[in-house]
Amino acid sequence: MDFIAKAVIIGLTEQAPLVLAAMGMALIYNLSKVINVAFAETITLGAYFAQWVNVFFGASFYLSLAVSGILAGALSCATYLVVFRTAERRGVGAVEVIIISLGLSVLLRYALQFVFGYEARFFETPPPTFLKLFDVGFTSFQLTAFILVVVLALLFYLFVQKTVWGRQVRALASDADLAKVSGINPLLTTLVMWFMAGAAGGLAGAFWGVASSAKPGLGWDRFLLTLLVVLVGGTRGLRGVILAGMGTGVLLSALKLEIAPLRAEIVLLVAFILVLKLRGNRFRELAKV
Amino acid sequence: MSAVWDFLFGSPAFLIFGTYTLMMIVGLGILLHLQLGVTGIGNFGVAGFWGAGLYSFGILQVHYDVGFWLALLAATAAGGVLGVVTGWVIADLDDDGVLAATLAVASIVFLAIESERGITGGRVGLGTIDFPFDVGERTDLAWLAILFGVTGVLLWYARRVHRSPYGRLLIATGTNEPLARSLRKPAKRTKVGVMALTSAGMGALGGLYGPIVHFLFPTQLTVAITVSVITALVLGGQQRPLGAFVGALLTVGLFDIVIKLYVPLPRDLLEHAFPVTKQVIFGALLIFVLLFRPLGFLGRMRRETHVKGLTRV
Amino acid sequence: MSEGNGQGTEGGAAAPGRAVIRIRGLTKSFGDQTVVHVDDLVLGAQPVEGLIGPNGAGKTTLMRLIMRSTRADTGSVTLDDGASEVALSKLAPHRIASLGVVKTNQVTQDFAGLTIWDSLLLAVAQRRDERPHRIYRERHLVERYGEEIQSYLDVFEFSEPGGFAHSTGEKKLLDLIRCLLLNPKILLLDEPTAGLPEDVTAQVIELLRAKVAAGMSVIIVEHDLDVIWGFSDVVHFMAEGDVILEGDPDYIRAHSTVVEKYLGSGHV
Amino acid sequence: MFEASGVRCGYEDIDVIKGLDFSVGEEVFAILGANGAGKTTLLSAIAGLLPLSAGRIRFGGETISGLPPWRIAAMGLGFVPQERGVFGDLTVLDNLRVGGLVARQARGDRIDEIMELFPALAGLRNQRAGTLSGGETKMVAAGRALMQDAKLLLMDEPTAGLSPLYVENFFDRIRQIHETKQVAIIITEQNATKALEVADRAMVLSLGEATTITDAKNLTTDQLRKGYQI
Repeated sequence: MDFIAKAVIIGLTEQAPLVLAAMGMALIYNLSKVINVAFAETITLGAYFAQWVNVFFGASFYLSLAVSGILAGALSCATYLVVFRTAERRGVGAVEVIIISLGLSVLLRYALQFVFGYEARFFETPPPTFLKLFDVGFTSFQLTAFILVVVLALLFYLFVQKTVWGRQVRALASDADLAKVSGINPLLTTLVMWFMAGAAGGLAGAFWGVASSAKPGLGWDRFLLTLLVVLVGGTRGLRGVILAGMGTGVLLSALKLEIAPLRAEIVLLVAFILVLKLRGNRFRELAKV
Repeated sequence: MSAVWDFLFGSPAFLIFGTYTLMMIVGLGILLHLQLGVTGIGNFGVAGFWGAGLYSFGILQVHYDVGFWLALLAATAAGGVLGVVTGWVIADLDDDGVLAATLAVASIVFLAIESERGITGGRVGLGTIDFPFDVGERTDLAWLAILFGVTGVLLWYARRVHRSPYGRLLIATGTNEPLARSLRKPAKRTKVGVMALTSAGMGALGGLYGPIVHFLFPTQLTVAITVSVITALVLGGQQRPLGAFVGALLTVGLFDIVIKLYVPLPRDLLEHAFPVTKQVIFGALLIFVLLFRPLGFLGRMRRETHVKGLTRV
Repeated sequence: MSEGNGQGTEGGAAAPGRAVIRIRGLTKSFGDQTVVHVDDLVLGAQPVEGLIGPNGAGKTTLMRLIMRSTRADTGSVTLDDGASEVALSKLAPHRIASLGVVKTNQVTQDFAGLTIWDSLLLAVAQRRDERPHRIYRERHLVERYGEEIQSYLDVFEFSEPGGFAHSTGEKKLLDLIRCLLLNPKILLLDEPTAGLPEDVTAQVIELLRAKVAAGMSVIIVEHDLDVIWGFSDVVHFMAEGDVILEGDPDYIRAHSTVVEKYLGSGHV
Repeated sequence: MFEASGVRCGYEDIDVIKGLDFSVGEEVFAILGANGAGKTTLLSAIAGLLPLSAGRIRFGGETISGLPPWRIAAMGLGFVPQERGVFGDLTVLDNLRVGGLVARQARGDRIDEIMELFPALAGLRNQRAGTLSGGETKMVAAGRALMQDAKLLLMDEPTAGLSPLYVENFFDRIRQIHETKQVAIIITEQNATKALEVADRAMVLSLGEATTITDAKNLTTDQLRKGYQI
């Protein structure tokens, strides 16, 4: 019981941003059918944007969050318009689009160092108080961050599920042709969606960043896990992504309580690969021959 | 005349090391060409297969005093086994699944090396590894000649594959797997086979890299090497055996040899701005090439003339 | 279940030497919609068999179930050559093709990277030709099969036989030739002449007739019913996922059930 | 209100529709033909999903060929595709609301109207459309198109694969929609008898060409059999 409680608390507080990031990436994946490697950089830049607003303007962390979300969303839209839309219109193949997004990821990861410098950048936040639950220590800041992530994830979920725009996004993802003949303008809807996805990624980055620092590899280091959560949970919609994200966090912290952290990550990756392998078999019906 | 010689080979150690790297990228690029350009398997974990070979070789040489040939064989086998497992996993995954699985394989190799310090040395490193022979001052040049030879053999093989029924099977499997299956072709086995073969090659190249660096660190296996290989191949032309060679000259050759050694850049610039700029250019090249010239510098696979010629046999 | 047989057809027994496909209890549903529900059906007993029926009757799905490019929910498909019976419904698609059951495609399929000659050499190449170490095998392949391939290319006019297939029509013909090069025992044709000009359609049918005379069986789905009426020995009429009527073309053409299923009961 | 002249269209380089001229007024217009005749292709082209290789389509006095599908939809043309007529991931209510994006005023009233037209849907409001039965799916698909406040409704084989009892009922609804809502309807059908019961005029399509265009009641069995090649 104690073990489970520990695993859950550590897993959720440490990996809460993962859920937010995965929701953003899943939205792009479901609608544009694109695995966007450069989403890693949306996450990274989210951290940098928030850090910049926080330190340069002396704004509170919460205000920097809002600005960071908007900037990351705008960046996401820009990458869609400049790169992915062009690829779509030129009929570039699926593997090639992945490589293009890899190129974009590398480009952004290094270009941002020209702007923000080569060194890691730290946030200026008031010193936190330390709390304890079930023998697990965490800071008051981690707690607020966790609550904020939960609220944001919920808002994000409600936006997609309950609003007019969310409905258009889902309709377009469900069947693009039918959406078009129903009067949905695909470009506008797609842009709204890339903005939301970017904002989610940026906010996740800001939360990760404030927990350590904003550095160029921040998003890339977490990309693989985010991708696996999206691929495994994404087949069941946003709810699946949320569950897979939380499950991953808890599983990882449970493993880390038992075995060395690096080995825990290996076990987690192997588990994901096996799930992918088993899931792959179910998609063979799509063959057209 | 001797001024030219001095200019070119004034710092032979750097030039030789740069050329080693170049040859590695070309070799891995040719193998990736068989995976990506021919069979359509987007392998984003090149560093993992190569690293598995490198570390198998290193561990056997350092800890168990295994001879060069046996260690090289083990490196090849390590790449091959990893290739079989990866091939089995990705055989019926779509491109997104292949991306995730290959990235995960590379990540697992990296994590395993970092975590199993007892045999890999972890971040402290593993060494030293020496050349299997010693011909005095020119040993490194001799090793370079061997690398040239190996790369040449890989290139020759890739070109022959293009002209053989096997290559056709790979292209068919890559471009339309269900159709290939309907024509009696065992698509799954073909994919596992090509992954085994090419990954074994990557493992072998990893083994050959051991003596070059003498000391192994996990940081040698980051995604940077995968990105370099992909960039070189895509830029040169992913569908052509020579693509990786041309692309590597234009990227690694230009940046890591020509500019680094022969352009007098301030030290500060060379340390920070230069590598960053290089990566920015690599990323931009990947995007532009795939958007506007998807088949790279060399263009489309040459099939027409070759088959026409054959019909007259 | 067959409502009745027309003149001169026997449902079950295979003509000597002619392999047949036996289908038992085969069902396939998408969601709550049962697309195929065939209790007992033998295909290929006659040299040329047509498969027709109104929209959504399940013709294409039935063919894809036989080739296992789609999985059945229940039931079995076997290949019976008189001496032994092999369960196709347990084999991988490439094994089915190896046994001589081959299908052309309704939606045009091609290998983007392969020229016409490439594509045809691919079709004839055997497993042993395609091993990774056989990198000098090409010459053998061309010597062994070159003339056969050329003979097909002599029948149909391709704008650039040494290059890539350009139009949909060329790709469609290429698809057919690839299948014929596998020397199938039973060839399933899914709308082989859709989109082809009339003279080419005639060439296709003529070539198929020659192949049939040499022992190949043909099962054909075609929307141009004039092709069906003129080419088939037996016609299977499918509706609502099952073959409900079998008989020779004239019998089917005049049958009230067929008219009703196509036009509705008011026009029988 | 609707006019097609010299229409040719198809996939890649093959024209499935090989030159069609016809016009539709305030009526129910049936397009009949066997499979492969090109009925689905034609409707997709009218809805703007498929470019014409030749010819022109006018609707409500404006040329719509060449316009993107969402613009055509906004002009009051509703399309009910044969397959995949609903958003499977969305609930029934959300499907209807998506249809209501075009004409937002009085959307709630129209949802009520549709629930009256298809009472079976009332209890299924919050069910995912992908889990519905074939007949219910068709109702949702038609309802979604009606939510667009369409002046012309294209229905592609709305009863294919459905049980006879349901077919009867659905054709009644089609007539009802036409009469109460003053919607012109183009309906494709293979089963001529049923379609001719509700249609004012009919066109028989055979391998991409019109063999007959006439008043529904004048269409003879011979004309049909010729078009269907039986």
